[in-house]
Amino acid sequence: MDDVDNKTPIPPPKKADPVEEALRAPAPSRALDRLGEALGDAIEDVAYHCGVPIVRVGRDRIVEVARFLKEDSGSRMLLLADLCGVDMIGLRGAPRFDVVYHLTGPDTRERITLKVAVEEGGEVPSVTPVWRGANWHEREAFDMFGIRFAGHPDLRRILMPEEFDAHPLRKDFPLEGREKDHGFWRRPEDETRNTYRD
Amino acid sequence: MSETLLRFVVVPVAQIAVVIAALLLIVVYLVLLERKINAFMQVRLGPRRVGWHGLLQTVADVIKLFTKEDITPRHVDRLVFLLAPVVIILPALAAFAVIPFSGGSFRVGSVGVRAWISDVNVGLLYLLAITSLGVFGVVMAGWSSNSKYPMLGGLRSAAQMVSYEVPLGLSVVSILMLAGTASLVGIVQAQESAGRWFLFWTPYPQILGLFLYFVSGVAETNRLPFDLPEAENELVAGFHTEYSGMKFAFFFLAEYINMVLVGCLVAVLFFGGWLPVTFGIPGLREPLSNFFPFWGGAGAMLTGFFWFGLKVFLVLFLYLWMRATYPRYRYDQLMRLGWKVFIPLGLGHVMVTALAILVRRG
Amino acid sequence: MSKIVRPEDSVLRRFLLLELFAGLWVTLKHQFRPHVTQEYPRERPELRPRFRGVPRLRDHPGAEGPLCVACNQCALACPDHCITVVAEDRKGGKGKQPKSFHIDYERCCHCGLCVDACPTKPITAIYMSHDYEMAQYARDDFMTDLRGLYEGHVPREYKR
Amino acid sequence: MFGTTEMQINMGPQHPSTHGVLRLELKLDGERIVDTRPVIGYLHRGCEKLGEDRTYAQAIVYTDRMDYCAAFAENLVYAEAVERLLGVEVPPRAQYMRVVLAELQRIASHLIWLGTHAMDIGALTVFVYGMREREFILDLFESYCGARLTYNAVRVGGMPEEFPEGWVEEARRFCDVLPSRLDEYHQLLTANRIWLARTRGVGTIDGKTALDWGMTGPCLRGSGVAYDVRKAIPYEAYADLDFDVPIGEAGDTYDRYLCRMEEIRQSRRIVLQALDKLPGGEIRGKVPRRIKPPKGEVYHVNEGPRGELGVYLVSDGSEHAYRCRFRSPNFVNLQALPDMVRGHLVADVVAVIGTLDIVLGCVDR
Repeated sequence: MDDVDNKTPIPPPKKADPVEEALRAPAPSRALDRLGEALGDAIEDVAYHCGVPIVRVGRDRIVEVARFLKEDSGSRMLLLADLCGVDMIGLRGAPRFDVVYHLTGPDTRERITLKVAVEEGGEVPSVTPVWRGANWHEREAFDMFGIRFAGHPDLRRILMPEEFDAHPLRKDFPLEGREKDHGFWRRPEDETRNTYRD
Repeated sequence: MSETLLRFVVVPVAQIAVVIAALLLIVVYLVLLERKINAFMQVRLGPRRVGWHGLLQTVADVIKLFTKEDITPRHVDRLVFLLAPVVIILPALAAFAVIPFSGGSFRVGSVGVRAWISDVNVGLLYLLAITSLGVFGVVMAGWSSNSKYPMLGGLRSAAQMVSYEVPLGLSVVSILMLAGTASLVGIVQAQESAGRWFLFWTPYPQILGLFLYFVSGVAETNRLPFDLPEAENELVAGFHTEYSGMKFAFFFLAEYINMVLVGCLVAVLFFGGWLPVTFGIPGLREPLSNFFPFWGGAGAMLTGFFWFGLKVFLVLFLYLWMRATYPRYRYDQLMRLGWKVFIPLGLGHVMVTALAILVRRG
Repeated sequence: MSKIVRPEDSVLRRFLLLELFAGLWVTLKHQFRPHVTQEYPRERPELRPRFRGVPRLRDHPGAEGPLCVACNQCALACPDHCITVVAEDRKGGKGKQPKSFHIDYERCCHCGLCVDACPTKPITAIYMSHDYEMAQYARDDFMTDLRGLYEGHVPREYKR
Repeated sequence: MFGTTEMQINMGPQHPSTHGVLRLELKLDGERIVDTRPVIGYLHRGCEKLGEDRTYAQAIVYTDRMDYCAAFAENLVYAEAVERLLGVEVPPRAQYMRVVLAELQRIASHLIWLGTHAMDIGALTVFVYGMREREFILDLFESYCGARLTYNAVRVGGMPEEFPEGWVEEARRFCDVLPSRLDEYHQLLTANRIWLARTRGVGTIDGKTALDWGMTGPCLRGSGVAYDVRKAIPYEAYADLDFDVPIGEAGDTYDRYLCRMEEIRQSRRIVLQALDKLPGGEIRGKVPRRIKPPKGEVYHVNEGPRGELGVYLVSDGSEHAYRCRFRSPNFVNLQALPDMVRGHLVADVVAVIGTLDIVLGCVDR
C-alpha cells in the first residue's frame, strides 16, 4: 500500500556526542554479511546500536529473510529470542508500528535485530512457519498493538480478555483513568464502588 | 436381667459402642499424630495453638466440620450423593466386628466378655468382602458429584482398589494356609501355639507376604504414595471435591478408620496380634503377657491391648513416615505395579509357602 | 559445558529397595532436628538493620523543628506516587517544613527510593522503619498523616 | 448411545499445582491428554506500560514484581540494559557483587522450583527442606538490601549499598552448609524409583524443537543444547569466573531436574569464587541523577534462573523509556507445554508444569 513510508529511516541524531557515537559504532556481524550477500535487496536500512546490527527489512520479505537467517549455515539464528511491536507514533509518525525481531545464534554467539514497519491496520506475514515460538509473541503483539499477522495459526488475544476492545500498549491508550470500560462487563453498582481514590 | 438378654444384646451393644467410640478417638488423634509426625519430619512444629501442643486441634477440626453448613451442590445426583459417605463409612466400621483386639476375658455375671465383638469362622473372608464394599462409596461419590475431577478420582480409585484387592487376598491366602483357619482369633492362637509370629515362621518367613499386604493395604486406603484418587496436586481433591462439612468428614473418617484397620490386620496376621514382643526369649513370654496378674483375665486383656496397640502404632507410623517421604505414583504405573509385579509375586509367594508347609510336614 | 551426572544403578540396589530406605532414613533423621519455623505472633522475626518496613518520618533530634525540608524529592522519586507533601514556611527559621505529609501505605511498595532521594543527609528525614504489621480494616486507614508518620503506624485491634 | 467423547477439563486458574493463575484447557481421552490450550493473562499488570511511564530508576521496582521468585535477576537485567543505553561502565566491585547476588538468587529460585516440583509429584517434605535453605538466602538479601522478596537491589550504574559487616562470612557459611543439604535432596529424590518413574520420559523435548519454541535456560540445556548466556555472551564478571554449565541428554523432566540440581552446585561455586575475588573500590558508576539516555535502543539479555531474561528498551532521549519490553523466559517456555504433554496422562501435566518452572507473574507481566 504505502511502501514509500516503509523506507523512512529513523532520523539521524542531531549532535555528535562521543558516547552516542560509541553506541552507534558498527559492529562486525557475519550473519549480516551473509544476509547482504544472499538477500541484499530485502535490506532497506542497517543501523547499529550497542553493538547489535538493526536491519530494517521489507514487509513482504520478512519470512524469507527470517528463514535464511535461521537455515543458513553461516548465520544459524536458531533462536527467536523475542518478537515485539513498537508504537512509533511519537518517534516518526507513519507508518505507525514497528515489529521487532531479536534473533540469537546460540552457537555463533551473535545477535541481530530485524525490523519491519507496518501501518495501523496493516498485516505482517507471520514467522510462525520459521520459528514455532513466534506464535505467542505475535499474539501478544496483536493483543497489545493490534498488529495483524498474516498466516498466523491462531491469532487471538493472549493477555487481555477476549472481549477487550482496545490495544493497551499503543501510545494513545491512557495509563490511568476509567473513562471507558473497553468491553469489560460491569454492573451498575460497580460505579459506586472503589471510589475511595478518585 | 436374663442371661440371654445379657449375652446377646447388652454385651455386644456395649462392645460395639466401646469399639466405635475408641475408633473415633483413635482417628482423631491419628490425624493429629499424622500432622505432628509430618511436621517434625519437615523440621516444623505442627499444630500448637488449640490445647497444649495442639492436642485439641483435631477435636476443634471435627467440631468445625460437623457444625459447618452442609452444602449439596445443585448439579449432583442427590440420592447417590447423600448415600456415598454412608456407604463408605459403614463397611469401614463393620470390618472391626471380627478384629480380635486382645486375649483374655472377664465375666459380667455369668457371661464371659472377650476383646472382640464376634469370632466368625470365616473372619478373613468376611473382611475381604466387607472392605471391598468401600470402593462403592468412592465410585458413587465420584459419579454422583457430576463433576469432572471427582469422576476422574472415582474412576481411578475403582480401578486401583479392585486391582489391589487381588494381591491383598493372595498375601492373606498364605496366612490362611499357615493357620489352617479363617478365624482371626484362630490365626492369633495358631501363632501363639507355634511360639512365633507368622512373620518369622520357619522355614519361610512371611516377610514378602507382609510387604505385599502392607503395600496393597496402603494402595487400598488411598494413601501416599498411592493416593491417586485424591491426589490434590492433580485432581484438586479427587472424589470428594464437591463434599463439604459433615459429609466430607465421613470420607475423612473412613480413610483413617481404614488405615487403622490395615494396621490391626497387619498386627493380627503377621505380628501375632496381642501376643507380647519377646525377642524370641521364651522366658519373657509369661511375665510380658500379663502385667496385671492380680486381675486375672482382665489383666491379660489390658496387657494384650498394650501389645496390640503398639504393633498397630508402628504400622501407622510407617504409613505416616512414607507419606512424609515419597512422591506419588502415576495412575498407569500403579496399575502396572499391581498387575505385573504384585499379583505374580503374590502367586509365587503362595506357592513357596505351600512348598514350605510340605517341607515342614516332611 | 559438562554432562550431568546420573546416579549409579545396580540390580541389587533396585531389588533391595535401598533408595527407598535411604529416603526414609533422611526423613527419620530430620524428625530429631530442631525446628526451623517461627510461631509468628508469639515469636517475632529478628529483623536485619537494613530491613525495609513501612516508610516513616524521623523526628528531628534537636529543637529546630522537623528534619523534613518538604522538598518533594521523595514524592518525585516514588514509583507508586504514594507520597503527597504540602510545604509551609519553617517556623522560626529559614526554608520549608511540611504542613502536611501523607503516605498511602496501600500503594507503597517498600522500595526505598524515597529514602535514596531524601536530601537531608546523612540522617534522612524519611526512613524505612522496622514496622511490618500493617493490616487495617478500612482502606482509608492506610492513608497516614504527619502524626502517624512520626509516631508509627498503629494497626487497629491486632490480637496476638 | 454408548459412544465415547473427549472430555474437556479446566485446570486452573485455581488449581493447587498450576503455580499461580495459569489455566489449561485440557482435552482428555480417558486420562490421556489429547490437546492442551494454555490460557494466560490472569496476572497481567501491564509492567511494560508502566515501564513506559516511570523513569528508568523507578521501573526497576516494577521488574521486581514480574518474576517474584527471582527478582534480583530481573532488577539486574533492566539495570544492565539502561547502562548499555547510557554507555556507562560499572565498577568491578559492583560487578562482582552483582554476580554474587545473582547466583544466590539462582540458588534460591532453583530451591523453590525443587520444592514445588517435588510437591506437585507428591513429595511433601522436599518442599519444606528447600524452603529452609531458601530462607538463608532471603536472610542474606534482607541483610543486604532490606527486602526479602522484591529487592530493588540494583541501581543503574552500580549497586545501592556495600555489603554490610559480616555479610560475606554469612554467605560463605551458607555455601558451606549447602552441599550436605543437596545430598539430602538427592537421597530423597534422585535415585528414588517413584521419582524416576514420574520424571523419566515425561515431557520429553529434543534440543531442536526446544530451540524452535525459543526455550532457554535449564529447559533448553536439559535437552542437550549448551546455550547459557553467562558463557555465550558473558556479562558482568562472569568471564573471569570458572564454572560449568550442566547439560542433559534426553530432554525429559528427569534431565531438567538433574540439570538444575547441578546448577545449584555450580552457582555455589561461582559465589565462592566471586567472594574470593571481590575487588575493592567504588560501587556506583558515573551516572547522572536524572537518567536520560541518548536516543536509541537496546536488547539486553542475561541468564536468569529460568532462562534468558531480556529487556528491550527504546529511548527517545527523555527520562522514560519510549518502549519497554520484557522478554520473559517463562512466557516462551510455557508455549511448548502442549507439545510436551501431548499423549501423556493428567498427572504428567503437573510434572511438566513443575519442570518448566513457570512463575505466572513473569508469564503475564
